Order: sequence, then structure tokens, then C-alpha cells
Amino acid sequence: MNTHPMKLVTIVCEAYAKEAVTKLLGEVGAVGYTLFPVEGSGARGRRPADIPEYANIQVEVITRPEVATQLLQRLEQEFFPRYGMVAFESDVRVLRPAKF
Amino acid sequence: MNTHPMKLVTIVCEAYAKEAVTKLLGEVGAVGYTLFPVEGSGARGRRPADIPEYANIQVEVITRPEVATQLLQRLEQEFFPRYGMVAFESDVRVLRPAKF
Amino acid sequence: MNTHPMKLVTIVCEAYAKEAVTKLLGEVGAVGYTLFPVEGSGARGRRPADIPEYANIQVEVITRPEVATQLLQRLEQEFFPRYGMVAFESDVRVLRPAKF
Amino acid sequence: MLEAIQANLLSPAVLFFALGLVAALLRSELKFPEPLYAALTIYLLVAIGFKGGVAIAEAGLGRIWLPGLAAIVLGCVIPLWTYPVLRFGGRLPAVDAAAIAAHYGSVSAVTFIAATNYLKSIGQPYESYAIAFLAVMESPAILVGVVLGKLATSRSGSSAIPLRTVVHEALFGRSIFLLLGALVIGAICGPAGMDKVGPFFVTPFQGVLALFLLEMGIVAGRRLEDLRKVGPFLLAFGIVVPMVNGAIGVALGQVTGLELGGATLLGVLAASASYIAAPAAIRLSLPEANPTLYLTASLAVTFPFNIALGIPLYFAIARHLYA
Amino acid sequence: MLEAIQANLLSPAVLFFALGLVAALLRSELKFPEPLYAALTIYLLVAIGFKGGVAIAEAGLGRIWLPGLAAIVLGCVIPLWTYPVLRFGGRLPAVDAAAIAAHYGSVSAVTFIAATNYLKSIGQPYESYAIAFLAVMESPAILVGVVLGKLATSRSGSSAIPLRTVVHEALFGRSIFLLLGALVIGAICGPAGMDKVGPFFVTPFQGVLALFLLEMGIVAGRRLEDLRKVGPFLLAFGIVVPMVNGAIGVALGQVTGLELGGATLLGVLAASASYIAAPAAIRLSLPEANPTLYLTASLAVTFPFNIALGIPLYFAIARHLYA
Amino acid sequence: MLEAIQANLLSPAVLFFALGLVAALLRSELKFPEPLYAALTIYLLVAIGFKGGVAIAEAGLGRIWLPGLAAIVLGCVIPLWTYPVLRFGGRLPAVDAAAIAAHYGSVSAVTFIAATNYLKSIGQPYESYAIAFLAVMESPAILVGVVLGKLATSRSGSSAIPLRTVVHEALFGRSIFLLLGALVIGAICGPAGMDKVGPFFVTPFQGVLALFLLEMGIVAGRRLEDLRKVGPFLLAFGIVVPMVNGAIGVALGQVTGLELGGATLLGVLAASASYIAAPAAIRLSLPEANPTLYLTASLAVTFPFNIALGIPLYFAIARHLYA
Ligand SMILES: Nc1ncnc2c1ncn2[C@@H]1O[C@H](COP(=O)(O)O)[C@@H](O)[C@H]1O
Ligand SMILES: Nc1ncnc2c1ncn2[C@@H]1O[C@H](COP(=O)(O)O)[C@@H](O)[C@H]1O
Ligand SMILES: Nc1ncnc2c1ncn2[C@@H]1O[C@H](COP(=O)(O)O)[C@@H](O)[C@H]1O
Ligand code: NA
Ligand code: NA
Ligand code: NA
Repeated sequence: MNTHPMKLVTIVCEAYAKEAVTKLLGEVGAVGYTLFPVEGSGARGRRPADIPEYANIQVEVITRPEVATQLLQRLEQEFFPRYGMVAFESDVRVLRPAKF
Repeated sequence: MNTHPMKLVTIVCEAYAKEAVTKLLGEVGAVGYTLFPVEGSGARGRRPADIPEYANIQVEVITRPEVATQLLQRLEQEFFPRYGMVAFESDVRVLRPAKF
Repeated sequence: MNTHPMKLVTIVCEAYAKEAVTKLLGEVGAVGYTLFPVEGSGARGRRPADIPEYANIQVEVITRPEVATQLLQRLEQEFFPRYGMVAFESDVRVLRPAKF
Repeated sequence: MLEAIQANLLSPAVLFFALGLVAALLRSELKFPEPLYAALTIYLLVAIGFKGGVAIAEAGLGRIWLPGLAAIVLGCVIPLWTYPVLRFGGRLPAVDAAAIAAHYGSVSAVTFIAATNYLKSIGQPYESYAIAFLAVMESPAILVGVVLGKLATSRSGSSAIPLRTVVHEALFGRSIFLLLGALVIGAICGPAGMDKVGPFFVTPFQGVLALFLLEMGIVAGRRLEDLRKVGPFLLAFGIVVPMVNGAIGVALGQVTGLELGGATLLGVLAASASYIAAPAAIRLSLPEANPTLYLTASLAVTFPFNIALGIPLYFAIARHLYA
Repeated sequence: MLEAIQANLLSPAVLFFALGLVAALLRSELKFPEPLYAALTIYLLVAIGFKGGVAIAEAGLGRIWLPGLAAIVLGCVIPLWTYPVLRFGGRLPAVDAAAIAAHYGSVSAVTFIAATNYLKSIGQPYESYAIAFLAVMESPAILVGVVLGKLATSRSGSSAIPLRTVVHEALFGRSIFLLLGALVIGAICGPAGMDKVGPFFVTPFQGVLALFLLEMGIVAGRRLEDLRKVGPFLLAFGIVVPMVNGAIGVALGQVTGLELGGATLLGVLAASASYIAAPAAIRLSLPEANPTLYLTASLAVTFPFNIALGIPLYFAIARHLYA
Repeated sequence: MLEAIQANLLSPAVLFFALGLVAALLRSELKFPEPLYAALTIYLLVAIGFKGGVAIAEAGLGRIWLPGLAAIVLGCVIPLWTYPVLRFGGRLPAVDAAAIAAHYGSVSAVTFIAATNYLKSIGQPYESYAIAFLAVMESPAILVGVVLGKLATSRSGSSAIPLRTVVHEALFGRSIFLLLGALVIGAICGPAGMDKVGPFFVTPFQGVLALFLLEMGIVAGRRLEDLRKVGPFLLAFGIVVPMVNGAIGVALGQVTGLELGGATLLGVLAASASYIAAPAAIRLSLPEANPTLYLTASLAVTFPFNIALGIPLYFAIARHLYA
């Protein structure tokens, strides 16, 4: 079994940003993502996740390093000033690198 | 405080595969898992998570390296051809290694 | 783009522990967290997540290494004997280190 | 017959279904949260099961066993005759033919419920115990289809799931369990029990169904874009075969002593195709089968066809036979 | 007028809203799970839309188009007059003034529904088709506000979202789609359809609304602590401007031929401020605007004010005008 | 008495509870999504609270304070007499004895609701304001139990949670807040308010309860496999102690002036054991106590016993006393 290094980018943001974020994923060339509603607390206070529009979502994207870099860059430039949001990158290993 | 290296295997797959995946976890010797419904997008299109049967789940398993390897191997052989699915491995550190 | 190393501490525990855990996060100096309900299986059997009080939650905290260490230490001392729970640490990279 | 169709098309339930289709086609963000879908499903199954049980208590098993047996036989026979049609008429791979055949032999609970709703709204009485036929018809076709597929693929390689698992899944799936459970409870409680829970399980039923069909329209509508992938044969199959099965079902209902309403419902069951239970079982036991084919045919072609046109059509056939 | 207010304050719906406020202020852990919130929203929008559609079918478009047009004009004009008030009276940055103006020109469906509930509970008949005004008034003000904001900020830098997206969002958001869809279905089905789904969409409506307002009280209550941040000007704005708009709306309703009940509802729409649709659109198109300002004003000031005092006040104004 | 039990066992609510037990024992995948559970809980608590509040408004506090006080005293006394039984009769560790005693002194809202349902279905009138006793009986026993446990463990080490937190949790938990809030609202609105929300909070109530008990059956059934772990003493305790407490409660109800129905309900409250509020508080304040013991006894033994046999039994006792 061969595993291949890949990046996992995790984004936690306001649900309002959902469409904009998934659109961005397409633009930077990420294929596929996973997404679910979460509640959170951060610089903008608590977000208790009872009204979909005021809740948070967590988006997880496995992708190649260069795409991850580009994704984070555009998040920093275009999204951080606009939305309550956290984004981070970590290292994972996958089996079918061609998939991402 | 002593932390001990361990593997985290994350599986995102169709809800149809839930029972088969948890059964596999038992077979390869993983003890314990965490699981939640997610929506996703991938090679098989969007999966919007409004009907449980057509939705995705994310399964997270902390386990010893050799179990992780075996788990990924069997996923590759038996599950990848059958289910819409993504699986990846990463490094984590836990406090009670005997638990896993 | 500069990314900065940070720790991600993930806690899966009984929902009963929610308030105690978020209180602890404040005490050790973590700023912000993300949280969602999960179902699970472990040493204390299956937890199927249909009654909020009997379900599990997963808490994710990005924080500085020293805070992560302190968090894990206190979890080990004060929470592990009391609650059904798993906690682990991993390495991530963030863009705005001052935020955490 | 045109007026039967019109009465159906202009009912709130069908119009909400159409609204869901429109939402999906316009790529609206509209969808129901999963727990709401689950809640509505539980409500509909329990309500219809309970009502059917009360009806069984009143009718007695004596009048039910014969058409019930006919329903089971029908479920077994439909995959047997549709398999060669798919295999040789449609030139589909054996495993896909078996998978699709299983779906059309099995049944759609929502279609059945919509049919009872239609009959009620046009004032046509029907045997409420027909819900028992829904319960017994879900599994047999799946088993027949799986066996057909296994025979065809022969080399059921390393990853074969034991047939036992499939049988268990087919017989003890969530929806069957709920339906049969509520049915037994209804039969035990009888009309007195109905007085107690009727204001919840009966009075708001039609409205709840309308809301539920909105979501089902969205779900079906999302599959519409796969229509190109399945080709004209499967599209025709998904419309013609239900009509044939529907006519057979109605006739069988008449032969086994059902009234006009009950025969219509047996026709609807025969005509309907499964899109929840069958895909789950087939994915497990015939993994080589292509889900796009069976899901699109059953969910994007046959389901909307039945909801909009099929139900009044089978009723018209029944009225013709009983005239 | 005092008795009108008292009747409102002592209704279950308003008391449950107050209970929600109390829960939030006591920092109780009480909250509704998100799918329950979504389910209640879907129910309320579909129910009121369907009922409005049936009313339109009975009234005919002839009686609706004029007040409907007035509603749209009102939606466009409110941001135009409130913008300078905010900008120069309140010395707010241009983009914040535009954002807040958009919120007050747009409408709150829950406030409207609470108002119909109030009228019903005091036995005051109203034109059910007024729901059509709710549907057409949500978007225009948002568009006007966004244009105002864009003009003000001029340097709509790299990250500008095309106006097309905003228009699409404003016109085809989930709630508008549901409302209009149910309205069209109601208009097609007419009273016959109402017989079928009424036991679900009408009978339990008041109770469902009371439960929903409990959650809305919690949501609004959480924002109360931000009141300090918005300052006294915005606090006064959030109470005085609705009263002005409410009076204008009522008068416009009378001029365009509505009856007492309908004019009250048009007043309520004019007075209400959006806290779901407008924030979503403004966040997208005027990201520089400070959400604390517009959300707190609309959700923590104007919404509770309208629910508790505004609705009976606009009704009292209407009764005065129609006396 | 046999017929009282039979009437209960054959009611839809109890049969659905049994169906849930069966589902759990067959390890069916059936379960309710969490938000549905939460929604049903909110509905049941608000409905019963509102109804109780209306009843209080009609009855006046004068008739309630004495039995209410008796209920509080009962809640404090039950842990005091069950603790030595558990400690010395059952040879359980002190902290476990205290934890279990707290559970049996506290109450189960679902058991209470099922009892009102039973009385309603057999046509036995009861004082709706008895819901107030449910509200005041949840906390006292928990506090007594915690104090007992703290005294017993003495070395309340580093990780002790301040008693203040526990008191707050016990008094302001979600369910108490909802119940008391709805009760106050009901008392303010009186019968006029009931007219408005009754079609939602009263009419479908029995059906909703039946559905909810299905889920509760599943939850209780999952615990059945732990019966072995708790041993025969706790099993007997979980059946005998409720009968004793039930009889005491009924007698106390009679002494303090309740009618037959109300005395039955006070008996049910005394007999019921908490499985939501008490575990949360005990986990926090007596972490050394073994959850398997108190949860299994209260959820897998006493709860099903009361639902199936206890409720009609306490009613039979009451009828005997009032004869
Ligand atoms: N340190 C953190 N660890 C994990 N999640 C965080 C953290 N800080 C913020 N978040 C998440 O990101 C969301 C937005 O953060 P903020 O913009 O800081 O309010 C919060 O509601 C949390 O869900
Ligand atoms: N690159 C990715 N990053 C994160 N999740 C993914 C990715 N690709 C696929 N997934 C998830 O895996 C599921 C199945 O993928 P697929 O088989 O490619 O359709 C999708 O619905 C997503 O939830
Ligand atoms: N090996 C594991 N991998 C992932 N999650 C786990 C694992 N073990 C336990 N958990 C989670 O932690 C919860 C509590 O674990 P336990 O105390 O072992 O019952 C379980 O219900 C799971 O959700
Ligand atoms: Na069929
Ligand atoms: Na307005
Ligand atoms: Na008790």
C-alpha cells in the first residue's frame, strides 16, 4: 500500500459564506470537499448554531500543496476581512493521489 | 505529561456504507470510532445530506499505525470500487496509548 | 503567504461534559473553539446520538503549544476519570497566529 | 380519465411535488434538513401503518391473506419478467438488469401514500388494510433481483456480502419495521385507539404529505440531469413498465377479491419502484451494478410519472375493470 | 389603544417571545436545534403562502395589483429617506447607513405573521392576500440599499461581488421561493385545496407560531448585550423609524383601497426590518458594513418593539384612519 | 385492577413504547434523529406546562400550595429513606447509594405525562395543575442526594465542583425552565389563551406522546443489556421502591386535599425516577458514582415498569383509598 502526502485545509466560517467559499474552491482547482454545520466561539463571540443563517460551517478540503497555498492566500485576502472565519492547513496521506 | 504518537484515519463515505465500515473497523482491530453526518461534493457529484440514505458520513478512528495500514488497505481493496468515498491518514498524539 | 505552526486539540466526550470543557478552555487560555454533536463507540459502548443528553460532542481547539499542553494535562487529571472521553493533539498551520 | 388526471395534478400534494422539482431545476438552495425528512418519514409510516392495522382489525385476516399472497407473488414475478426485457431489449449488462428489475419489483411507500391521498381526495373509498400489501411487497423482489444478479455474475469474488446479511437488511430495514410495528399496534388498539391518536395521525395527514412531497420533488429533481446518462431505453422502460405492472396489479386485485379502491392501490404498488430500500440492498449485494442507472430510472422517471400521471391512470384502469 | 396593546402583550405568542428573551438574558442553555428552526420556518412560510394564494384566487388580481405596486414603491422609498437620516442625523459611515437603510426597507416575515395572528385573535378580519405584499417587499429595498452603498464606497475593490449575484440572491432566496411557490399553489388549488391541507396548515398555526416565537425571543435576546455598542441614536432610530414607516404604510394601504386589516398589515410590513434576507445580501455585497450595527438595530430593537408594541400601535393608527 | 392494567397495556402510547423496546432488543437501526427528540421534548413540556398554567389560573394558588409543599417534602424525604436501604440493604458504596437515592427522589416528566394520558384515556378527571408538582419535585431530591454523597465521600478532592453550580444546574436546567415558563404563560393567558393554542398543544397531544414513547422505548431498551451488571438487588429496588413511594405519594395527595386524579399523579411523581436531570447533576457533582448503576435502575427498570404497570397500579391504589 502506497500513501501519498496531501494537504487538508479546514475552514470554519459563518454559514453566510458557504456559497462564496465553495465557489472559491472551484476557482483554485480543488476537487471535492466535505462540509457540516458546527457551533463555535471566537473573536466575534459565540455562534450557537440554532438558526442556519447565523450558524457556522466547517469545510474540509483535501488537495495538492500548491492548491492549498493558493486557497489559503485567497482566503486571507478576500475572506478574512469579510467573514468571521478560521482556516488552517495540515498534512495527511491519501491512497489515490490522482483523485485530488 | 507524555503524549504518544498514534494514527487518525478519517473516512468520508456514503451513508449506505456505514454498517460495512463499522464492521470493518472491528475486523482490523480498531477500538472505538467517532462518526457524524456531512454533506459533500466529489467525483460522484454533490451529496446534499437531506435524505439520510443519500447523505455522507465522516468516520474518525484513532488507532495504532499497523491497524491504520491494514484499515486503509482493506478500504482500498474492498470499499473504493464499491462506494463513493475518501480516506486519509494523519499523525496525532494521545495521552493514553493503551486505550487504542 | 506565511503560515505559522499551531496545535489542534480535538476532544470527543459525553455531551454532559460540554459546559465543563468549554469552561476549562477559557481557564487554560484558549481563545475560540468549534464544536458539533457526534455519535461514537468506545470503551463505554456505543453512543448513538439520539438524545442530546446521552450523546457525544467533538470539540476542536486551535491554540499555542503551551496552552495545548496545559489543556491536555488538565483533561487527563480532571476529566479522564470522570467522563467518557478521547483527546488528541496534532500539528496545523494557520495564517494569523496572533488570533490564537 | 382526463378529469381523474386533472384532479390529481391540481391537488396540493402534487403541486408541492412540482414545486420541489422546480426548486431543484433552478438550483435553488432549498432543501429540508435531514432530521425533518426523517421526522416526516417516521410520521407518514407510523400513521399509515396504524391506520392499516385498525383496518385489518376490522376486516379480519380472512379477507386479506389471498390478495396479500398475490402481492408477494407479484413482487417475485415482476423482476423475472423485467430482467430479460432489460437484458435483451435494453442490452444492459446482466448485473444492471438484475438491479433495475429488483427496484421495479419492490415498492415505493411514498407513491402508495400519495395514492391513498388521491383516492381520499376524490372521495373514492379504499381498503385501508392494503397497507399490508405495501409491507409484504418491499423485500421479495429485492431477493429475487439479488439472486438473478449473483447467478449472472457467478464470480462473486472476495468481497461478496453473505446473502444472509442482505435478507436481514431486506426484512428488517427501518421502514419495514416501523410500518409493521405500527400496523400490529393499530390492529391491537382498533378503532378505540384511533380515537386517541387520530387527531395527530389522521387529521393533519394530507398537509404533512404535501410538505413531504415538496422535499421529494427536490430529491427527484436533482436526479433529472442524469437522464441523459441513462439513455432513451431506460426512460421508456421507466414509464411503460409501470403502466404494464399497474394494469397487472389492478387485475390481480380484482381477481383476489379487492374492491375498486384496493385494486387501484395494488396496481400502484406493482407500478411503483423502490428508491430507498432497494438501492441500499443492491449497493451491498450487487456492488458491480451502476447506481446511476437504477436510481435515475426509479427516482427521476418512474416516481414523478406515478405521482403525476400513474396514480390516476391506474385508478382509471380499475374503474374500467370494475365498471 | 392601551387595550389593543394589552391584548397583544397577553397573547401566548408574545408571552412565549418574552420567555425566549428571558432565557437569553439568564444565559439559559435553552435553544432550539437548527432543524427544528428550519422546520418551523418552512411550515410558517408555506402555510401563510398557501393561505394567501387561496385568498388571491378568491379576490382576483384586480384588487391586488395597486396596493402591491404601492408596497414595492414603499420598499424602494424607505431606504432613500432613511439613508440621509442615518448618514447625517446619526453621523454613520456611508456604507453603514446604506446597509441599515436596506434592512428597514425590507421586511420581516415573522413580524408579518405575528401581525396576522394578532388580528385574528382580536377578531379583526384582514385580506389574506396581503401576504403577496410581503413577498414583493423583501427584495427592492435591499437592491436600493446596495446601490446606495456602492455609490458611497465607489472604490468597489478587487473582491467586489457582481451585482447580478446579489440580485439573484435577493430574488431567489429560499424564503421568497417557498413563499411564492406556496402562494401560487394556493391560488391554483383555491378553497377546495384548503379543505385538504387546512387541518395541517391552519388549525395548529397559532400554536406553532407561539413555539417559534420562543426561539426567536432567544435569538433576539442574545443580541441585547450589543445594545451598548450601537449607541443611543440607533436605538431611537430602531423605534421611531418603524413608527413613521408604519403610519406611512397604513395610510398608503387606505389610499390604495385596502380594508382596515390589510392596511394594518401594510403598515406592519413597512415598519418591520429584515434580519435574515437583508444581512445575507449585505454581507455579500457591502462587506465593509458593520454587521453589529444593522443586526442589533433590526433584531434586538425593532423586532421586539414591533412584536410587543408596534403591531397593536399600527392597528390603532389604522383604526383611527378608518374611523 | 387487572382491567386498569390491561387498559394501559393496550393503549397506543404503551404499545409504541413496547415497539421501541423490541427495536432496541432486535438491534434495529431505528432511532429518532436528535433534533426530533428535542422537538418532541420541547412540545410535550410546553404543552403540559401551558395546560397546567391555565389550570392553576382557574384553581387559584390557595388549593395548590399545600399539596405543592407536600411534593417538595416528599422529594427531600425519598432520598433520605432510600439511601440507607441502598447502603446497607444493597451493600452499595456510599456514593452510589447517594446517587441512586437522588434519582428516585427526583421525577420523570415523561412518566408523569404518560400518567395524565392514561387518566384521560380512561375518562378519569384530574387536576391539571398537578404539573406544578412535577416542576417543584425535580430539584430537591438531587440536592439532598448530592449532600449525602458529599458527606459520605468527605475528601471532595481537587476537582470538586462548587455546590452553587449544582444548585444552579438543578434549578435552571432547560426542562424546568421550559416547564415553568409555559406554566406561567398558561396562568397569565388562562382559558382564552388555550382557545388559541389548544389545536396545537392539546388536540394532537396523545399522538405525539405515542410517537415519543417509541423513541423512549428504544433508549430504555438499549440499557436492558446492562441489567446483568446491576445485579438482583437493584432490579428489585427499581420495582419495589417505586411501589412504596407511589403509595406514599397517593396517600399524601389525599391528606393534602387532592382529588382521586391528582393523588394518582402525586403517586406517579413519587414513584418515578429521573433519568435526564439527575444524571446530569450527579455526573457533575458526584463523579465517583457509577453511572451504570443509577442509569440502568432508573431507565431500564423503573421507567418501563412505571409506564407499563406502575401507572395503573398507583391509580388502583388511589381508587382504593378514595373508595
Ligand atoms: N481557536 C479556535 N479553535 C477552533 N475554532 C475556532 C477558534 N477560533 C475561532 N474558531 C471558529 O471560527 C469561528 C469564527 O471565528 P471568529 O471570527 O474568531 O469569531 C468561531 O465561531 C469558531 O467556530
Ligand atoms: N478533495 C476532497 N476533500 C474533502 N472531501 C472530499 C474530497 N473529495 C471527495 N470528498 C468527500 O468524499 C465524498 C465521496 O467522494 P466521491 O466518491 O469523489 O464523490 C464526497 O461527497 C465528499 O464528501
Ligand atoms: N479509537 C477511537 N477513535 C475515535 N474516537 C474514539 C475512539 N475511542 C473512543 N472514541 C470516541 O470517544 C467517545 C468516548 O470514548 P470511551 O470513553 O472510550 O467510551 C466514544 O463514544 C467515541 O466517540
Ligand atoms: Na413495484
Ligand atoms: Na420595512
Ligand atoms: Na420520584
